[in-house]
Amino acid sequence: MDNEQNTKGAQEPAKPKADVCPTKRGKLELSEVRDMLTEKKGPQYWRTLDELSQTPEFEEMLHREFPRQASEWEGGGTSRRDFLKVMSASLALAALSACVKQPLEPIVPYVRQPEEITLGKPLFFATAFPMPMGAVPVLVESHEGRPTKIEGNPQHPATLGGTDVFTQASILTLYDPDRSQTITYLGDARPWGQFLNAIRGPLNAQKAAGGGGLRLLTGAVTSPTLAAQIRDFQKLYPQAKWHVWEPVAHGNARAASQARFGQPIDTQYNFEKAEVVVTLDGDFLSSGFLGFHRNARQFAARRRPELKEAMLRMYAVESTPTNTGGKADHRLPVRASEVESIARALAAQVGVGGASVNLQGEQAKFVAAAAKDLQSKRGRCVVVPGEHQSVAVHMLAHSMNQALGAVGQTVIYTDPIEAAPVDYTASLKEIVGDMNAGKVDILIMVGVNPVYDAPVDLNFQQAMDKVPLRVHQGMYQDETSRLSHWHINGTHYLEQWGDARAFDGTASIIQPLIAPLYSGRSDHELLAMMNGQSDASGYDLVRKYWQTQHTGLDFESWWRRSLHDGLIEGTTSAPKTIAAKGTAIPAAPQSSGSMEIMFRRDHTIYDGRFAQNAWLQETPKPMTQLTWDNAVLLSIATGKKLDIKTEDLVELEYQGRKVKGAVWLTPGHPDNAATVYLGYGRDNSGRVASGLGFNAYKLRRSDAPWFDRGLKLTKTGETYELACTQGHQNMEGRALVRAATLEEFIKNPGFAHEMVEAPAPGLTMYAAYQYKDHKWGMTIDMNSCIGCKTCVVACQSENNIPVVGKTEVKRGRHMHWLRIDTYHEGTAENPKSYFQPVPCMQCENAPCEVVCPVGATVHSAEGLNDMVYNRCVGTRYCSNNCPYKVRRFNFLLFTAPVWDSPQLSMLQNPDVTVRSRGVMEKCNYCVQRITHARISAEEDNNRKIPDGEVLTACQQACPADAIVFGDMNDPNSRVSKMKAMQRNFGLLEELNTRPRTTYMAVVRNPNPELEPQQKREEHASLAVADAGKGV
Amino acid sequence: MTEAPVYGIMAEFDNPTDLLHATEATYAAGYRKIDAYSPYPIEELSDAVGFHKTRIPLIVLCGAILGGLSGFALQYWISAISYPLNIGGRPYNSWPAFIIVTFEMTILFGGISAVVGMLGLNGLPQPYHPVFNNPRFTSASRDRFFLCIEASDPKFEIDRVQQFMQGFNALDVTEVTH
Amino acid sequence: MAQIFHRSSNSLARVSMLGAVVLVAGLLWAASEFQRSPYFTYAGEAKMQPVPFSHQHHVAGLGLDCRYCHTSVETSGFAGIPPTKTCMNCHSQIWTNAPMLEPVRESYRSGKSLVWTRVNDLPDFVYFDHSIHINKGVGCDTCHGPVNKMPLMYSYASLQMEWCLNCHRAPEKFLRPRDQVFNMDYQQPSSSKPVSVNGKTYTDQLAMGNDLKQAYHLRSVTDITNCNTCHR
Amino acid sequence: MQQGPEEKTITEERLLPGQPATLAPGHTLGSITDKISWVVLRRPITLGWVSGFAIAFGLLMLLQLAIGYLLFRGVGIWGINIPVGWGFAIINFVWWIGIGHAGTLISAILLLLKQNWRNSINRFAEAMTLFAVACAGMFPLIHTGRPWLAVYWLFPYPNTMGVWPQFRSPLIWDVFAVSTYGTISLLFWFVGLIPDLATFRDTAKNPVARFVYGLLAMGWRGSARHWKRYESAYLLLAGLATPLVLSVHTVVSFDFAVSILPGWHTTIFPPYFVAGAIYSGFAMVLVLAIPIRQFYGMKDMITERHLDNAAKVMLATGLIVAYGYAMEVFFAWYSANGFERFMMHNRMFGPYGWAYWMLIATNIVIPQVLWIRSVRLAPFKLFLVSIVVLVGMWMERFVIVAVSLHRDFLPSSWGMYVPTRWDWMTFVGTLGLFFTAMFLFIRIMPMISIFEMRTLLPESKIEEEVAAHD
Repeated sequence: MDNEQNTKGAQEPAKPKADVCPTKRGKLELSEVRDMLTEKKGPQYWRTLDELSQTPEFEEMLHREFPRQASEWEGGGTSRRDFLKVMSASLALAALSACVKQPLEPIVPYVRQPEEITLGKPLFFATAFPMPMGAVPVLVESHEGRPTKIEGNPQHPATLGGTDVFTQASILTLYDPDRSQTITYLGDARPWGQFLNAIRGPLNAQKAAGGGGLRLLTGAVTSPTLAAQIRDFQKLYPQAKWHVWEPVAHGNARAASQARFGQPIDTQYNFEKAEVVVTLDGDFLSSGFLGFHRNARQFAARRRPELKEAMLRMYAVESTPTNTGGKADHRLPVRASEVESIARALAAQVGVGGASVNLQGEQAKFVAAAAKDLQSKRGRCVVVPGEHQSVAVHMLAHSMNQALGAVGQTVIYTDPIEAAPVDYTASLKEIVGDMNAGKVDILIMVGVNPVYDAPVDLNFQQAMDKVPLRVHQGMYQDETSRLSHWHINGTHYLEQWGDARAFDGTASIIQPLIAPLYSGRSDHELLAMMNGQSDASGYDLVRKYWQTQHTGLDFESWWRRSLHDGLIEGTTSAPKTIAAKGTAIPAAPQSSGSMEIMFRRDHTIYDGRFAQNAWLQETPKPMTQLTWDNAVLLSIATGKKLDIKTEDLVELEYQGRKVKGAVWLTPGHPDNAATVYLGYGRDNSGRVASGLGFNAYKLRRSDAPWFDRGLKLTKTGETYELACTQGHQNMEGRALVRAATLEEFIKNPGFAHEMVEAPAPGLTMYAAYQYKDHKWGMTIDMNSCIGCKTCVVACQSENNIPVVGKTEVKRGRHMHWLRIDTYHEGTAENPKSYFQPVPCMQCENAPCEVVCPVGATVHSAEGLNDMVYNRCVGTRYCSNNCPYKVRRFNFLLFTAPVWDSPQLSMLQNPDVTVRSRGVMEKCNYCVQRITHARISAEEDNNRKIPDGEVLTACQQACPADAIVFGDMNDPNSRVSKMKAMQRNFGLLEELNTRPRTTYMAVVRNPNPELEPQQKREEHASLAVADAGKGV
Repeated sequence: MTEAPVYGIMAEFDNPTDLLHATEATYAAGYRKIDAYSPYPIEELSDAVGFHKTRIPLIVLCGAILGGLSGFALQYWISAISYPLNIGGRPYNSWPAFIIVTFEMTILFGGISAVVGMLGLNGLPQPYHPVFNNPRFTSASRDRFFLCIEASDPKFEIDRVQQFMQGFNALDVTEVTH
Repeated sequence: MAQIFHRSSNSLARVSMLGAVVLVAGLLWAASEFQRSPYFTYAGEAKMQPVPFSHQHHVAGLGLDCRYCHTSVETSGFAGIPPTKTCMNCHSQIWTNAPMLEPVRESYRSGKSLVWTRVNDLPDFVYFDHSIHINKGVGCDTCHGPVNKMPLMYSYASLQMEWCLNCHRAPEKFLRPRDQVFNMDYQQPSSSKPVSVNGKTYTDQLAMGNDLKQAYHLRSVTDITNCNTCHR
Repeated sequence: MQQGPEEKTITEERLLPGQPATLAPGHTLGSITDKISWVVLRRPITLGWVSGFAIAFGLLMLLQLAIGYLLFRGVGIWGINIPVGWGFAIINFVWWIGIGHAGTLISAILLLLKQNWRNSINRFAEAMTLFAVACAGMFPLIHTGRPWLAVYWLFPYPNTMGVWPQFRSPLIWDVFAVSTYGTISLLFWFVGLIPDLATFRDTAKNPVARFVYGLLAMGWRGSARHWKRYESAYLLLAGLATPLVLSVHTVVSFDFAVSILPGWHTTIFPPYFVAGAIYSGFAMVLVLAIPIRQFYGMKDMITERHLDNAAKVMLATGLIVAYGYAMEVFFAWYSANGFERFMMHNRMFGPYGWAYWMLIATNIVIPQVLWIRSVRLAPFKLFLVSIVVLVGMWMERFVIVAVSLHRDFLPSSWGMYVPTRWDWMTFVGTLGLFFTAMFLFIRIMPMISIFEMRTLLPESKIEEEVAAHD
């Protein structure tokens, strides 16, 4: 195509700059990108490039602020090999194979090479990702100074190596081109010095007046150093007040613990010992719940049916369907407001609480059975209330756990990890009151966005207007920063020094992996400035703080070890024995109206803070599989009653306020209630976040932040398209997920094999292929999988998987190599749910390989189904012939942003090719990791690769340890042992594809009183095996 | 302009029957370097000029066999020798899958040899030919039939041949030069 | 009317038909040769560099070991390209004023990297790992050629896939003892110049290569010609 | 041609009462020659031709635009997705290649079967084949994600990568089958043209035309020896083209039948694809023949006999296709395979059920009017039925390709297929390509084989006693 241009370039090799990353895709694709920009709005928009990066100012700034990376930018945005690899991988893909002469590339060495770096070898650093409910300890992979992948820290007791979607995706935020890149005053860029000058006077004035007009508003602070700094701040400004606002964290749990114990307490659960779990709307298996990672791991371990009768049984009383409810053996869908009465009834039956509540029918049976079970497993049971449930429900749960002997066993009370464990709403109310009263002269907001997410009745924006000097620090220019005088661009946790506590109290040092990309200021540095230490670096502050904490002798080695391990020993909160002070259960609030509104934090963008993260936006929400939007969830019956269909745009009216949102009819949702997710409806907050969904905060009041009656739903007659990755959640009677009850399993452990008839091995005319050396395989335990999607994001991060945007998702072109199929079975009112992660099955008789005309997908000698991108011409025949539909196709140039944004280029894993358009791609068991492990084993005296050395990205990330990968030729490997288990089955094995990825069948543990043994023949009769169907 | 050498004597007929009779008579008279021209194929005519067997079928057979063999050999070499790869667990020599291309190559080579053989044996392309020197020959591709006794025939004597051909029911007898 | 074409057109027609066949065949041949030509592959073509660094001078003349500059070649996939600091280790002492070395000094002063032109440049979808090749006894000059005789660096081989396959399909033809990997003057064993490995003396490359394959635990040819050996 | 007494009786005597003749009486060798060559060599360009050509050419430009944008943006401009990886491109491919089959069938199979009524329609039917194959052949290339690579990586040539095509893939079989088919069809067509080109050379007045036709005629002079070899080669080509044409659609059907997808993985596909191909091909022949005989005064040569015969072929192949559909339903039920049964149920009553019933209506129900003789002999009605069949055969491919794909094994991965404007432009554009080529063809080449028509004349026969020679 561009033959001429390229040859021209090649004839003049003396000008490497001009020849670098040449015009091969140049004109064509650039205009294409522009095209994309003008054509598309909303979610696609983020893919456009950062204009700034082209300017000399930017380069100059990089050199100044970004020394480690500076060399990467030499020569107009190109650099050393690894970086180049990313930049021009797909370019060369297009260029070279198209029979065009390879362009000349530059190679840019360091001037002074840092000692710890071996070029081409990644380094791992331990740090922690701060979240309000506890930091997530992580290991970060770094390639020549640029972090590329977040992994869990297996040494850490709080997470045991698990991560969650937010953590996995947090690395994208680091490189987000839309992050706030400069300090602004009323929207104009300013240097730090000017800010210092501007703030000095007012601060001094406050100092003189004792700080009476000074207010600090932060999010939840779990950082010991920051807490110490704030204490210093309060010493310096004794009258100043510190307020904390978190829109969704903790819910009512804190108010309840205050009421019961007279002090804030964190409640941890230990499912390791649990045999019966009753949740009262407690979504303890969702990312963001306190202790999610450990909950998931322990829960999964207790759900192994091999435990026989000791297998955990779970009852879920649930409002909005969640994956926790999906994992439950019995689920009772009720509206959020009705959970309380169920809780009262349950409490009464286990012998606590006041008067019993009379329940009818199904509910009564459910409660009776649950109560009986709880009482029979005293000390081995637990009642988990939902964060958003009423104080009464929390109190009842505390009482029940106490009465059932769970406290100290499965329920552990600790001191809060937060430095200021306050009631957030009360705290916010107070500051709003002060602002309205004109008592606030300087408002410093650190990492919060109250203009967007404060309860609407507080009218934070109006109150804020009355403050003469407003300073906002954060990673984004958001709703709040735009109404502030000063905005300080914050740092990402991978750019800063700091520390944070995990949910169990264990503190970790946050160490930077990269110098701040845009010379941002961390919260520590901002506080230090106010404390009069404007030159203090984050490093000094954190180190100094821990020097005061460390009592031993050799601080240096202790410090190094803490950094290395990613945790500080001895900081884990001790279990607390605490007597209940008040046990009076507050009366249930009376509310009128038939329709209930239920507010929920979003599963992928949390309270809205990750709205700008395209990976999270494109991660299908658990249960609904929606992407890129929030929706109004209604039950199918309610939809029918109101004549509302999925994707109808409705107007929600609550307490006189109105918003419009699209409806998603959801099986298992309680009737006469609507769930709305918070965090959407952003405007002017970055190209990804803006214009998606609707802002449910506009309805949220401080007196009913979680649920209330009195919602009015009106059809607008319009529709709004929602992008869902799984339109069909019914198995159609096919034996895709194979499930049995525990009783059945004990009777017939091989039940999974009776559902279809898999062709016997050796049923072929030809000799089977021998896999002599390694034989890689994977098992996925569907009993363990909680459907949290962490693996999906981990895979996206590891394998440079592009984001496609809402329109393309809607068209069915999302690129996730690993998806979690969520199926419902049973009635629409209360279905059972199953989660089935589906990566490439690496079939031994791969149907995809046979039909590829160019041999772009072939088998390796170790049994991997290789995908050779550079050979692929894109016939898509392989995908058509893939019964699992795990292949993904680059219909358009989905990787355009990677090529054009220097930030996003830095994010790419240099060990994985960046795919160009027209190329098929799919899971390859993280072959780059296998290769690295093999090479290092061979170089290391040809040792064997021990089991567990190669972890796929999904396996590493999984909090529930549901994914096991390893060598099937090693009889002692975990994967071999899993495969030998009777629950092991291959998806669609009746097609004789011989999948290497297999599943552990689901075994549920229902209470026979609630679910009498039924004939479970549906599967077998409908999906009859077809052994004759060759591939 | 010098007198061009004679190519032969040509008789023109207005129906195929006359042509056939004349041709048979000519052959019977011992002339061998003769050719008959018609606007459409007349089966008996080639026998009449003494042309009984064509080698075209043999050429096509050889071409087809060559095509088939080379088609299979190519696939075998590629899949089993040059770069053997495990494709979906299939054997390297997946001969059933190779039949299709073998077959197509057979047909392709056979067809090409038929056309090339026909053109080659017919001496085509031959845009210039002495018979076109006869101005009346343009109707040989329309509705007239021609018989030509060529000068290269050992028995060829211009006057006798002229005379001989006048004896037919010909519309015209002309001398054709080179 | 009669003749439309001249007498000569018969030969012309036949010759031109033959010519067309020859022309098409010739063009195909030329295209295939062009793809393999140094013009296309840069093999043997010295590229312009900011500093005319001579491997000949530094390796043959001064006797520097490859690893002095390419430090990570034994441990990492990437052989390493020396930072300016490495140059300055010596050039802060000698040739301190040579105008030729001004870009080096300038880089050292300003902290801005030298921008070299890559000489051995694989497409970016190819993942080549130096360390494993070194560990298995593939000599530097097997791929890079007589670097000690290159005043200006050029790529010795085409670096095309068929070239890679030459060795991956028959590694025994190229392997050498590990201790000879960095020896630029190494020659394959012959009766006049035998090579000893582990006390055994070889006069034949194939015999030695096959033994080294065993000794160095080379994976089978099937394994190392798998696609994912180089592409992922 | 063998002109034994038997053939003579077919053309002359053995007509059923009321059956129209293959060639209207009264023609002579000269009149046939003049009539056919008049269209090309004498007839002025008419407004009708110009406007028809303009429309077709406009559509061709649309195709160019669609392909240009496709190369610029990628196949994502179409409605395809995962799971429906193949959409209009493959549907059009199969449709066009099927249409092409009638030409080869008429020229080769009917030649072997000595059906000499074919002589007046084989030429443009062969041209139709060529143009249809050209339209079809484009799709396997442009439907790929990276056509600039597919264009040569699909062929085994010694490359610098040392890698080769993968011969187990039906797509490679397609490459070989379609390119062989295109080559053989072109040769067959050209060989058939040689004597007629000689006629044009000798008839044309314009020296340029004489020169060009003369060049193409390669000096054909109608020598008895040449005719003998010519006939032999032509017959052998027909003999080779017959299994070839049967194989091509068989191979195309293998694209589907070799896969494991329910709705594709069907052993009956090869015969029923071939029948369907001929079905649609004859429909296209009629769509071309009916206007041609109308506007170019060819009713003498393309008589009602031809329409009748073509209609009967359609009826027969249509019934084979109907049998194929019935068998698909039967197999789905009889297999007792849940996936197959679901596929059939979904085809009939799923979201694309309308397409299935439309297919049944257009391909099976409506064409049954061809049992009525008056319909077969009424050009306009026949034309309409042919259009309906063409639509129906396109729908058949839509149902097979898109509807089978949209719901396969895992319900989680089900999807819908909605073609975009670029899909439609590409499809309509190929019609432009086809008709542009067709319009040009009838103006520059003899649309009816002159020399073969001559053999149909009584005067072309050798008198009685000579025939006895045989």
